[in-house]
Amino acid sequence: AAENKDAAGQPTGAAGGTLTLGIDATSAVIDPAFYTSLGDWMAVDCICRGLTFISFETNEPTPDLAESWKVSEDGLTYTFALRKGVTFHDGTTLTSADVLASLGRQFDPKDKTLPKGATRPLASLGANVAALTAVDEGTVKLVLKKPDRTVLARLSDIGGRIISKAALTKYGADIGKNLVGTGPFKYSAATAGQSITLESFAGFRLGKPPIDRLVLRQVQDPSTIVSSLLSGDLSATQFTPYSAVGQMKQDDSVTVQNTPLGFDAIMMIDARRIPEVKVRKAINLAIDRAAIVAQAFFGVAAEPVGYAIPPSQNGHDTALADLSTHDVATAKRLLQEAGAVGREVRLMAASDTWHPKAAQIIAQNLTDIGLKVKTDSVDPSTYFSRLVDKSDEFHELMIWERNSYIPDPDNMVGSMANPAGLYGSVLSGMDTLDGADTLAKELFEAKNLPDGPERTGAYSKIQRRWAEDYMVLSMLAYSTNLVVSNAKVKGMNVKALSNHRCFMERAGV
Amino acid sequence: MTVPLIRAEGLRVEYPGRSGGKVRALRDVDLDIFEGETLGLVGESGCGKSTLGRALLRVLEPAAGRIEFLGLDITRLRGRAFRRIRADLQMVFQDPFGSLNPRRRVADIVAEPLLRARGATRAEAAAVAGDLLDLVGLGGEAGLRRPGEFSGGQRQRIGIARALASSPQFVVADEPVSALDVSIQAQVVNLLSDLVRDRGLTMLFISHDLGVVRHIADRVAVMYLGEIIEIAARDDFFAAPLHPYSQALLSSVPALRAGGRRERIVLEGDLPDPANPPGGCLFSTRCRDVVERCRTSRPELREIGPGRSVRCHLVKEADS
Amino acid sequence: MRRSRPAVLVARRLLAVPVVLLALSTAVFLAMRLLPGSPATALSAGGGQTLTAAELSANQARVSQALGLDQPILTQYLRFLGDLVRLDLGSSFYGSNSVLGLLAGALPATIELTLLAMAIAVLLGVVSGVVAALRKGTWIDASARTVATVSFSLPWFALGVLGVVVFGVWLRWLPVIGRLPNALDYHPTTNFVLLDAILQDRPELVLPWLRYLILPATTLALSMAGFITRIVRASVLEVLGDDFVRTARMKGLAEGAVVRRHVLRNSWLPIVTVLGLQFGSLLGGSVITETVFSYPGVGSLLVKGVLQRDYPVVQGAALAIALLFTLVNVAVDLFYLVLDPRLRKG
Amino acid sequence: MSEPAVLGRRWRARAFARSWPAAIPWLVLAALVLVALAGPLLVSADPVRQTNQTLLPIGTPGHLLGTDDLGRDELARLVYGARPLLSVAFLATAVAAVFGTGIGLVAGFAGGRTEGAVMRFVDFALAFPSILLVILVVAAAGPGTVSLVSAIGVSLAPGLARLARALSAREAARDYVVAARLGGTRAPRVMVREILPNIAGPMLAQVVMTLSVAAGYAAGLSYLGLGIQPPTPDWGYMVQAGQEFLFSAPRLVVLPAALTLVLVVACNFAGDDLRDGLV
Amino acid sequence: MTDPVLEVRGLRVEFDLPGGRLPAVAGVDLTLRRGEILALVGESGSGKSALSMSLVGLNRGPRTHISGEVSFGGRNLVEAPESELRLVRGKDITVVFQDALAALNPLHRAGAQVAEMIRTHRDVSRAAAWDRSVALLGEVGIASPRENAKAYPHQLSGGMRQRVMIAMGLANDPAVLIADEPTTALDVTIQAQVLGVLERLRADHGTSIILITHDLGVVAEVADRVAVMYAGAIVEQGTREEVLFAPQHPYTMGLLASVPPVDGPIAARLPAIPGSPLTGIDRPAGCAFAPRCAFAHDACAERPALTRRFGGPGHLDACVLDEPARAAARPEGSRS
Ligand SMILES: Nc1ncnc2c1ncn2[C@@H]1O[C@H](COP(=O)(O)OP(=O)(O)OP(=O)(O)O)[C@@H](O)[C@H]1O
Ligand SMILES: Nc1ncnc2c1ncn2[C@@H]1O[C@H](COP(=O)(O)OP(=O)(O)OP(=O)(O)O)[C@@H](O)[C@H]1O
Ligand SMILES: [Mg+2]
Ligand SMILES: [Mg+2]
Repeated sequence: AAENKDAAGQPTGAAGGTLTLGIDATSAVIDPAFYTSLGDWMAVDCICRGLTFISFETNEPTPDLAESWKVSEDGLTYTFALRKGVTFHDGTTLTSADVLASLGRQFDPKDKTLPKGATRPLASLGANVAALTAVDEGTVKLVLKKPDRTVLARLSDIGGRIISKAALTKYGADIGKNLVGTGPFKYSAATAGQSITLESFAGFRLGKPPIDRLVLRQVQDPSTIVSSLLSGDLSATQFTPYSAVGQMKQDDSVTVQNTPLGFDAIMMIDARRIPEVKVRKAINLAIDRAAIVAQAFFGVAAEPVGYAIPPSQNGHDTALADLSTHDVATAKRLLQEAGAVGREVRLMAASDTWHPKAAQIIAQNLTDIGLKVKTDSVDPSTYFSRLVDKSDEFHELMIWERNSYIPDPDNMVGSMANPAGLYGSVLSGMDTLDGADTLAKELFEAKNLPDGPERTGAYSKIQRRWAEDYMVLSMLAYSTNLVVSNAKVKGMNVKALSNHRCFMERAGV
Repeated sequence: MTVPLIRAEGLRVEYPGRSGGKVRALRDVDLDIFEGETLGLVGESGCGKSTLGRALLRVLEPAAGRIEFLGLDITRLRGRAFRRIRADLQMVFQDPFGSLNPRRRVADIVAEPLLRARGATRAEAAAVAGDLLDLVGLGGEAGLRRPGEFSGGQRQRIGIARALASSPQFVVADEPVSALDVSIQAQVVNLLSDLVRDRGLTMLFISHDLGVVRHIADRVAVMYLGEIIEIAARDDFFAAPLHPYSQALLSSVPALRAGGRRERIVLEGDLPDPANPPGGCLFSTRCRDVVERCRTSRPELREIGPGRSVRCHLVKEADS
Repeated sequence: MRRSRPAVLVARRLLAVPVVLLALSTAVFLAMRLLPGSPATALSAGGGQTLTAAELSANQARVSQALGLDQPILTQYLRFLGDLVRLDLGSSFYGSNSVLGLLAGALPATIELTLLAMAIAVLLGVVSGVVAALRKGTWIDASARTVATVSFSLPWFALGVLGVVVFGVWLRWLPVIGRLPNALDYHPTTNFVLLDAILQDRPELVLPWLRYLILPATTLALSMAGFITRIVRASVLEVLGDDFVRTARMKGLAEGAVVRRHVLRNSWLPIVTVLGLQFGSLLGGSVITETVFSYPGVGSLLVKGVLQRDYPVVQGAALAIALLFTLVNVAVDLFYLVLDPRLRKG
Repeated sequence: MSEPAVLGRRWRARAFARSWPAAIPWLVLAALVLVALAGPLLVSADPVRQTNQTLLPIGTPGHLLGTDDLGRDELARLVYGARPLLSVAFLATAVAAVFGTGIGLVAGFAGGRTEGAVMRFVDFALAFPSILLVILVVAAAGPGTVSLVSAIGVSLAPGLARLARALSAREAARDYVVAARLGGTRAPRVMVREILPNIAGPMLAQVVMTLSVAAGYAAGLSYLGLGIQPPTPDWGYMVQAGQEFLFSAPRLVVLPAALTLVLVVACNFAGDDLRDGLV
Repeated sequence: MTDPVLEVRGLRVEFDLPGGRLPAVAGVDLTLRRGEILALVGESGSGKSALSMSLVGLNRGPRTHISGEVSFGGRNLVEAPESELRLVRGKDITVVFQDALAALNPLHRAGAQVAEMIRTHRDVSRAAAWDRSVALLGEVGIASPRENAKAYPHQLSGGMRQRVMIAMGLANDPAVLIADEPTTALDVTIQAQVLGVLERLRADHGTSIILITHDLGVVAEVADRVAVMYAGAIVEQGTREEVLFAPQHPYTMGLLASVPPVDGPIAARLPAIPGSPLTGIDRPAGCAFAPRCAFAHDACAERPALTRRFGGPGHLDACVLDEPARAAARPEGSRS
């Protein structure tokens, strides 16, 4: 579709109307510093914008509230020039004070505007911040302790969104019920467990969005999602069950969006429980990924030819295809060499979406190479807790996934291959293996390389070592969150939506 | 006189009332029943006849008072000792349907007390049960069937056989014939009176039917609202009841007599609610002869002659 | 059945309410805390951040402390009880929505749903039950009983999903999610739509409201209707065998009058008791139905609370459901007093 | 739970299934139990073996009812899937019957305070949608036959206890019980030998109905993923897993759902029949 | 006192039971005269209620088969359609049932139940009907009728309830009142009160009363004529004096003898009739009492008709025994 990129705004869709998006849940608390559900953060997306912006149509951070920026030679000092004349929904004008307040509350755990239990997604960036200062009304300076090339990308993420300081002062920790930003939609109403209603903001920097109203409605039951898409009760959602893809494609009233494969379907292997690397490799080789793509994802996926970096991201390298091959003979041989034939392995998976199906296929694959498999399927809310509990009895093979919230290889490989990270330590116990600690240094270096073949090469090297020496993460597939929309809906940023980002300023119904 | 077989002193029974309070169904009853006699107990429905009968057997726990069996206080007896005594105290019930477990064979029903209370062996019990069924006129093979296959009168015979199984000394027969057809009643009354005589049983015979009581009882006790108001030897009582209530009761019985109808004493009103009894004499609300004193002071059960007691202020004058 | 005086009965019922609620909240409190998975973990890892293990545990510790989850269970329980006494149900772990506020939004929706379901079920059930009883032994009776038994056996989830597919997707007659269309711009006063339609003078609310309500309510009502049919039939048959019905016939009353004046009114007694008890199962059903229809009631609040391990919400919702149920049963007792003079002080 | 209908009278079973329509539910139940017990001997296909012949239609040679999305033989899955549901339903009902009857029997017989306390508790248990507590308990204890059976069983016991209490209180007031006491029979024996047989009929009818509720709960829980763990076939889970194919391969939902429904309905009709047989 | 109000000819009432057809009333002829009290006596299950209910079709139903003739006011009520019968019920012929607590609707006030009876057959206002029902309650001897009319049945005593039933029966000044064991559930003292009411009624209104009972004492007290039923048939019929004091049928004799009196000599043993009454479906072809009759012989294998034999002019019996045999059958205790 011809999409309007004109800042002055000639909307492509018909003006007016309500767009209803299906979301996973809402607690009616909409706050960049506080994660409650993906849906609530989609509302943050609509209400608040950050200094930088990644549209997911490209992966580059582009100027948003910051008109431009300068990075010092040593990569430690970032100076942002703020855009002039940007108004918040409450009528105030953007200044550096707003930026200091918005980012500052994320860096300071004692900030008075944080709600109880806030986790401050930008906190880890904050740990690396030496100083955040206002040079003047329109300029902000951020000084890091160590260089981090991903700062611009991370500032575009939810945690980096800018809130009106006036509103923060006024509402304090209740800001989540009164969020004021500069985004295309302003907060109207929200009811926990039901929906969030947003009104289009006439003073939006890029012009009033075509639709009058955006409703984010909680829909949990998969079959209800399907039927309400078909009945038109939902305009679009990225939570469409994969199994519905065939039916949706046949139905003229809805459009199945072709979105980039942005998430990794993975299986973590706990090296503490399965100590022989040969066994871990055998397991990796046993997996029939074609079956998983076809049967667990109904074709809405691809085999993971570039290991952990999906095709939609910089750094995707098909030279890594051999790390995810299906080779039963070798798998059997490795198992034999390790003397592990007939050993019992335990596999757990969440009980929603594709997970149980993949678990069943893998169980069969592992049985085929001579292992005994015990599976456990766990309700989604318990699953994460069990994943991070390394004493759990099923903590051997764990099916999981990782979305690219920020389209940078550091967000995928950087977090998963880091031995000190959650994946490297708690989930897989890779940090207990010889030489793994050096991966951290390599990742730091790769992170700070400029995008290009060199950076890609660095990440490929890291990934090959990660897989060949340790094999604690077996890639299952690349997939995407399946975005289906009503045929009448136009102009949505579906690529962002498939990454749970909600940029609806050009959408029309 | 000798020691009574059963003696009740100040026996009181209370039931939980509708509104949380207590309804006194037995008001401090004193009663002696002597070995070998049949005491007839009459009175209006709800006056406490069954309650008294059941309290004597300790099927109901009294709220106050004591019960003696051959001079032994059994009011608080429990466990093994009580079970032994209990075998001596048995009951024949009114309802020929509800008093026999429909799921058990008749022989088992009759043998049960022997097995449990007397500790007989199975074989012994079976033999005795067969004999008893013969004795009550059913024949030993009746034991193989279940109660549902018998008529009301036959069931009442089974009930009697069961009551006799443990060779008791004392039997309470609570309206044993009132649920039966007229033509069957006579059979059962005959059976009971034969057995009582042959086995030297002592019996408390509860009935509505004054004719039957007259036929079977040696002495008669009349109850009104939880109290005994008159006790007398049978012939004395039927010849001349002394209490005004007894008189009304007797005169109300429709009699099969040729010629004109009898002079009836028609009582006004009904039995008062036991939950709030009248003050003074409990009968004062319905009594023809009521005087002021009756409304204020409660009369005692007074012995006014050998073996004859009445609970009425006025009786002395009325009597002689 | 032993009868007690009505005032005593109702008073005893009402006195039992706090006891029942206390026991229930204790049970739910314990059950929730026995569930694997901690809300602190879920909150701490929120939003797919890049976390190190150390950061995760630091987050967990901080969140646990903020939510009071680091305290021993007994302390948590005592605090919960203390709050309960002050009618403070706490606030959701996810955002600080007060549970009372959440319930104020959800409870009216559930009451609307269950009452309409009850009404439909009673209508269907009573009519078919009475007809079946009056035509006992005929094919009408046989088919009414069969339909009732089948409908009574239908599991709610199956019925709900089927309703969504048929009416929402194939026929597209009815909306299948939510409570009101977004376009209506409904700003609740009482959150009872019918009441608000009057209070706010917005009659246009009523039709859409009914359209959204009818499918979930019918789903709930169908299985209940089967049950009621059976009860009503049994009850009417029992009353038909009562002696006073023969007396009514002896009076020369026409059959219609006999049924209306004597049979039906007397049949209500057992029916009403059973309805009161069944309300509990209706509330249970609403938990499932609300989830299937994304209907914003206490049931879906509860399910979401359980899934998110949002203890205060689960406790609050469970209490609300139990309270609703208990009150309905007290109402049944009162209704009994109206209906049955034998229970009045006499 | 139409107590009034049962309570009014004394029971005598005129046997069950006295006419051919009344025999149908019993035959169906017998057939289902037979399939659960002996079914695995009848089908040769492996119910968990995945193949790449996925979603074959009904009537495919070698796969009479086709295959599912993982290429497993649907007939074999249905046959093997009967066992978990039936065993959970039967065991849970047995637990409920034993506890419910026991508690109700004692309460009804003892009367007074015991009865009051027990019934207060039972009323409390009934005051809450039991499916919810079952879900909580199973979620807390983790899925598995033991936790399913005990959670469902315990949640269904109060309903049976109520009926048992009412029936046994009625029996306890009958004179044959007094007679047994007079005959020296001790209380436990009176309860078991005298009262129990007399309440067994109505209780049994209610137990058969309870079986249908237990089956409904068991199916519902595995539908929610709290039941038997895959890949072991189980009707409830098959419905849930098949729901993805509601439009493309409806049989994957319809067959297990219909079988569940048939089981539940058959239990209800059978219970009805038993109850009608009581005189 | 001689013109018949109600005439019953060859009435049969049969019930379909699982095992076959039960002849509850097996061919009964009966005449009820104006202003008389006719007592119908017999043991439980002998068909008294079945007979009386079928007079006004109250036991009509798919499993009941009623045949024969009940002529009342020139019509055969057995054949009359339900709509016609309704006009007779409660107006010309009314019934007072045994268990008044069960027979009164527990949810309606006593007065309202009487008033309903009035308004069913007369076009009067609610208030007028109420006033009349209060008056009727007074008439049957209920104290403070105005208050008690407002009471619900459970608030009244047994005797009062029975009087409410009687007041209801009287409400439309019926020609025939059928009282089905009106005193069986009552104590003797209360029974005496209720019987008094019935007698007064007959005297004041000239109502014909069929009094069903199994209490021979009651019969002796109030009945003018008596019919004795056994196993669905009338075995003896005559005036009170004739039947009670000069019984002709061995069954009547046995019955009378087996009731112990409250005065007179006390027998050592009660003369009892052996065996038990017939209630099952299987009935002997001949005399139903023969199996229990000590004097039964070959002739009893045929069913004897109810005709006058050795008694007075209106004294009928259904026994083939000759005079000496009857004399021998008369037990010692029997009063004659
Ligand atoms: N289980 C009970 N609970 C409460 N009250 C009772 C109970 N049993 C008897 N009563 C009351 O106690 C009083 C005496 O009852 P009881 O059964 O002893 O009378 P009765 O003389 O045997 O009467 P009947 O002749 O009708 O058998 C009555 O007022 C009755 O209502
Ligand atoms: N509706 C009915 N269906 C089947 N059998 C019936 C019905 N009504 C009465 N009977 C049977 O008919 C016979 C006569 O019954 P009926 O009620 O007339 O006896 P009765 O003389 O009035 O006895 P009672 O003195 O007990 O009232 C009995 O065996 C009874 O079981
Ligand atoms: Mg009694
Ligand atoms: Mg009768």
